[in-house]
Amino acid sequence: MFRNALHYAIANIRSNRQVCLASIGSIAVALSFPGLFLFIFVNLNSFLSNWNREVQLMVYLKDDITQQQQVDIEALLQQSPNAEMVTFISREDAWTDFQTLFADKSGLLEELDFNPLPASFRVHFKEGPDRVDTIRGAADSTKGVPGIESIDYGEQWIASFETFLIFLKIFLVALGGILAMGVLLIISNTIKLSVYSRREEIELMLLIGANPRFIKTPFFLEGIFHGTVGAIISIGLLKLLHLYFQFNFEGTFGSMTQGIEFQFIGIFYIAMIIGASMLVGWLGSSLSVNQFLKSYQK
Amino acid sequence: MFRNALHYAIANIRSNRQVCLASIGSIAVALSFPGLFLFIFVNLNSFLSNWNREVQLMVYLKDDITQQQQVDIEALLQQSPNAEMVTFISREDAWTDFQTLFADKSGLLEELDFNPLPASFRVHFKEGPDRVDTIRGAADSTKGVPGIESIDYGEQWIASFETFLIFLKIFLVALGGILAMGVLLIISNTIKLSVYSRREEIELMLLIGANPRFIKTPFFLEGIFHGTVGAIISIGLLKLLHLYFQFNFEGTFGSMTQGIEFQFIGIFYIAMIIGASMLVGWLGSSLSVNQFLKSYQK
Amino acid sequence: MIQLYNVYKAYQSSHPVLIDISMVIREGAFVFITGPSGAGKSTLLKILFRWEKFDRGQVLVNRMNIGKIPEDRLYLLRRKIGVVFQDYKLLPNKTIFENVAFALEIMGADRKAIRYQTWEALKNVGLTHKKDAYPLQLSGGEQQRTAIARALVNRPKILLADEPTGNLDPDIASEILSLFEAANKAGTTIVLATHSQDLLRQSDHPIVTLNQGRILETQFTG
Amino acid sequence: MIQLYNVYKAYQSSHPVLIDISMVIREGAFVFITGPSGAGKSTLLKILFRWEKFDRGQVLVNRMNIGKIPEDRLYLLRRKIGVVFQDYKLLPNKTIFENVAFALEIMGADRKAIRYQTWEALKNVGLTHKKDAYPLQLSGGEQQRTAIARALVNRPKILLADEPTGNLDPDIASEILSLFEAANKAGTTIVLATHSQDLLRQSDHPIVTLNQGRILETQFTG
Ligand SMILES: Nc1ncnc2c1ncn2[C@@H]1O[C@H](COP(=O)(O)OP(=O)(O)OP(=O)(O)O)[C@@H](O)[C@H]1O
Ligand SMILES: Nc1ncnc2c1ncn2[C@@H]1O[C@H](COP(=O)(O)OP(=O)(O)OP(=O)(O)O)[C@@H](O)[C@H]1O
Ligand SMILES: [Mg+2]
Ligand SMILES: [Mg+2]
Repeated sequence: MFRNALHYAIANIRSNRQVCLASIGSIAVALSFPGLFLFIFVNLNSFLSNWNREVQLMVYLKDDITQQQQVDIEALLQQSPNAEMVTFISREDAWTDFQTLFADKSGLLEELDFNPLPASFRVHFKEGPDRVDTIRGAADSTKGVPGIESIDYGEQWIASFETFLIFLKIFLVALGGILAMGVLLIISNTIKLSVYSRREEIELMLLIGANPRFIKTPFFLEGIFHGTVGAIISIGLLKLLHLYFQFNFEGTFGSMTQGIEFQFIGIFYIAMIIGASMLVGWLGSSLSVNQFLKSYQK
Repeated sequence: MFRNALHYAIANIRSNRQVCLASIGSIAVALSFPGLFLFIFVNLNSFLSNWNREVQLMVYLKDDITQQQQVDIEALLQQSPNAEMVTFISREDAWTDFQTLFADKSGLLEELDFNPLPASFRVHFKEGPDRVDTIRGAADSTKGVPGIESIDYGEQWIASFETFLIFLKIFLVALGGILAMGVLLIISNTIKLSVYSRREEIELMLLIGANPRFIKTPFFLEGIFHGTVGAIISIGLLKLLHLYFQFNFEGTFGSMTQGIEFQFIGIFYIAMIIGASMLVGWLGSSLSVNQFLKSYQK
Repeated sequence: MIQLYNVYKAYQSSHPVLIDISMVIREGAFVFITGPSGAGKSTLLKILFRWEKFDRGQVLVNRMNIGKIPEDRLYLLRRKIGVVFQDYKLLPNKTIFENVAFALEIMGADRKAIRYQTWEALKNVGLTHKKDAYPLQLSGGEQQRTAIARALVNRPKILLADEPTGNLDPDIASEILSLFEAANKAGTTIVLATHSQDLLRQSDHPIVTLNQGRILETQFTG
Repeated sequence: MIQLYNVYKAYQSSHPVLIDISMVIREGAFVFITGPSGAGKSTLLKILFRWEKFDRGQVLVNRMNIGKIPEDRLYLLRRKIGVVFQDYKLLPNKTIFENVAFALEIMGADRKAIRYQTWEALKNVGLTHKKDAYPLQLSGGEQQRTAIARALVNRPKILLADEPTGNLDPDIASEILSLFEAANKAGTTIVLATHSQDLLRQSDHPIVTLNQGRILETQFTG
């Protein structure tokens, strides 16, 4: 029976080409929206994690620190989980860096003929989803160790950034949810219209004694087909957009985007889009056909 | 004839309620995408212009400046176009500010017992679209005036920010264009399907001698109606989203979003959405009906 | 009123449906067209309101050379002609009343006139009690009568009726026939295609018999 | 085969269409149903394949009490029954061949059998030369014959034919009638609703006349 239904579904797609094309077109376009959204999301994420990577822990040392204290501190820092690299910056290095950084503000500090800066350890942490938490933890556990003057990891900046991230995530999830719902609605509406344009056929099948399951199957198959082809087209469009961005914008925005690569949505998301649209195609057609069949039960 | 067509269009909408609802639903949802996009765009813009407002011109003065030079410089600055307020910051004020700012880095600078900072003028500029250019202009024209040590308006930061803005604008315009095209496609497809489901009627009208213009008019009206109602619903949805954001997120993200208000898209954009969707409704139905009528010309 | 000269029509070039048909139907005439299934009766009627084109020949309807009417003025021809379609062509989501009124609406008639004339037309075919029903809620014969009412409602100069009594019982069929006779008396030129021997027997109008694309014979009875 | 006991049916409670109809049609019988337009002939047929429900009474078809068949097993009843619909119900975007084959496809028949039986059915109604045409490219009579072919293609136990010759000329009508006779000889029970006096006159089968919802008379001719 399934082969029969498949055969029949193919025949149907052929003989309703107009409706089929319109339906696939709408689905493809509708799916491009969440696709685009995912694309932006993925890239924004990698963009933000680039920034995030800059966060590091600075441990400033007292000027009167003993050799032993310094060794202890270095050991302690090296033991903190996920610490990747601990660099010692002597007072002299700090001063040189400082002067280089403010070289263009000539005269601002030229009168200083002694070095006001302390020595420090700079700790790099491995990347990871809770990198910031790790850094915070390391900072807390180092606090109060003798020989440490102060600790800095841009608490304020991190706090702002984290609230921003929370905000952004809520926003994106909400947006994604709305998008998804909207797209589902469009797709199921489109399929409803396409089922509606075939009401004669459904009626006839009922009249001449087709098994309701036989009536439904080709519509399901068609819904799934429309969904799948629509999804594939939308991913194709997205890939085109990606290539366009790659060729035109990558690395051309100076320091701001230096080293930034536009990433394509992962295989997981692609599978999700195709899967979801198959599902919607199936559900959409199944609901419409069932509703239709119900309307004939007197 | 127009009244007749209107009457007829209303009758049609009534008797094809299913198709009409599906069509309006799809249009409303489809239009919500660019609507949402505009919403994000508008708010991002106001967010960025908030940041932008922080840019100001600092003119650092030589320590050996004469009274006359200082007065001249102040006058010059006050004359620069769009300058709103010129504040003099004495060496003492600067030092106090500096110490306050770095109070938490206790010990970092405590050994300094003299003031290394210069006096300066801080110039605030009025808001405006080319505020940054104005500042740049003012900076250039002040350069080299005797008594000025150096000028700072965050060139680097501005440069980054500007490339970022250009990037963002290209991105948003591209995205908006794609969105708009996609939405047009969905809407015109939806209308095509709804015209298609009425092919019998169009045929009959041709058969019994309806003026082609008379055949088209109700479809145009219906297309416009679908477009308008769809647009109004989508704007309503957007307004709901806006209210939701206002009640839930406004001002709760600490310093980052303090003072930020979510703005609703302006009346201009609303008019644009409604206008565009009326136009698309009209064009979509007009194209479909014309194509249909053509197919009957033998 | 209606003149055909050597009209030739083939849907597929190998199988002509009408071969050099010539015929003159005067204003006010009432002509029956008969012939076996597939003889070309419907095609002939379709040509008369330019629903189908023809390949060769000349056709004049209501003083218009219908081969030469531009596409966008065809409707002017068609609204002079009432047609009872063989398959009725009623709109399923309009009521019977709306279906009949439709033929007036598309001509931009006045609302009151529409109501009055539609009611009259429905009364003539005996369907006023079904005016708010939808076509699918009617019996075959009732649908056919609706189609007849719609064709007559705007008092066309020409009536083309394609098998208008196929689904009607003999009594109602002769009622409908007398309706046509009355319209004919009032000046409407009528061309009626039918298989029904009953119908042909009942009237004394000329009968044109088509067969294999040609006029087999023209009978003047009565 | 078919038994009706006091079947009552009203679409609107004020206007009953069938009032206490009782009838027994044995296996292998051939019964004509006639009566004026709107008498309830189509409704009666629609009840027999449970397209319409009835309000009171009992109906047995093919040993099934059709008032009691659950909705999801109705199709088992319907595929034992071939129906020629008064309005044909051909699918416009399938060819004639596909339309006829459709009745076999939905039963999941073998591909080869479908091709053979469809061809035979088309041959019987004389339409093999039109097999690749679409319904709208056929004359009224050709469409009707397609509908007949579809109803007969799967050799149903029961054939319900609703005005199957309304658009056929007398010659083809009697050909179709003999087709039905042949099917009847082969064991198919036939119920045929018609107005056509010609058709009624041609055969010697019992004739049930409906009027205003009741059986007016049952005639046994021949
Ligand atoms: N649109 C079409 N395309 C191709 N062939 C067509 C078309 N319309 C009709 N035909 C063919 O032309 C022939 C004549 O058709 P027509 O409808 O004129 O016959 P008719 O005399 O009205 O028959 P009936 O009495 O059965 O209605 C038929 O064989 C039919 O198949
Ligand atoms: N679905 C329906 N809803 C309401 N009324 C209906 C419906 N179907 C039929 N009727 C009414 O029931 C009556 C009988 O209809 P039916 O179709 O059985 O008549 P019929 O004998 O087949 O007539 P005909 O010879 O004209 O086809 C008619 O008056 C019709 O209007
Ligand atoms: Mg015909
Ligand atoms: Mg009937």
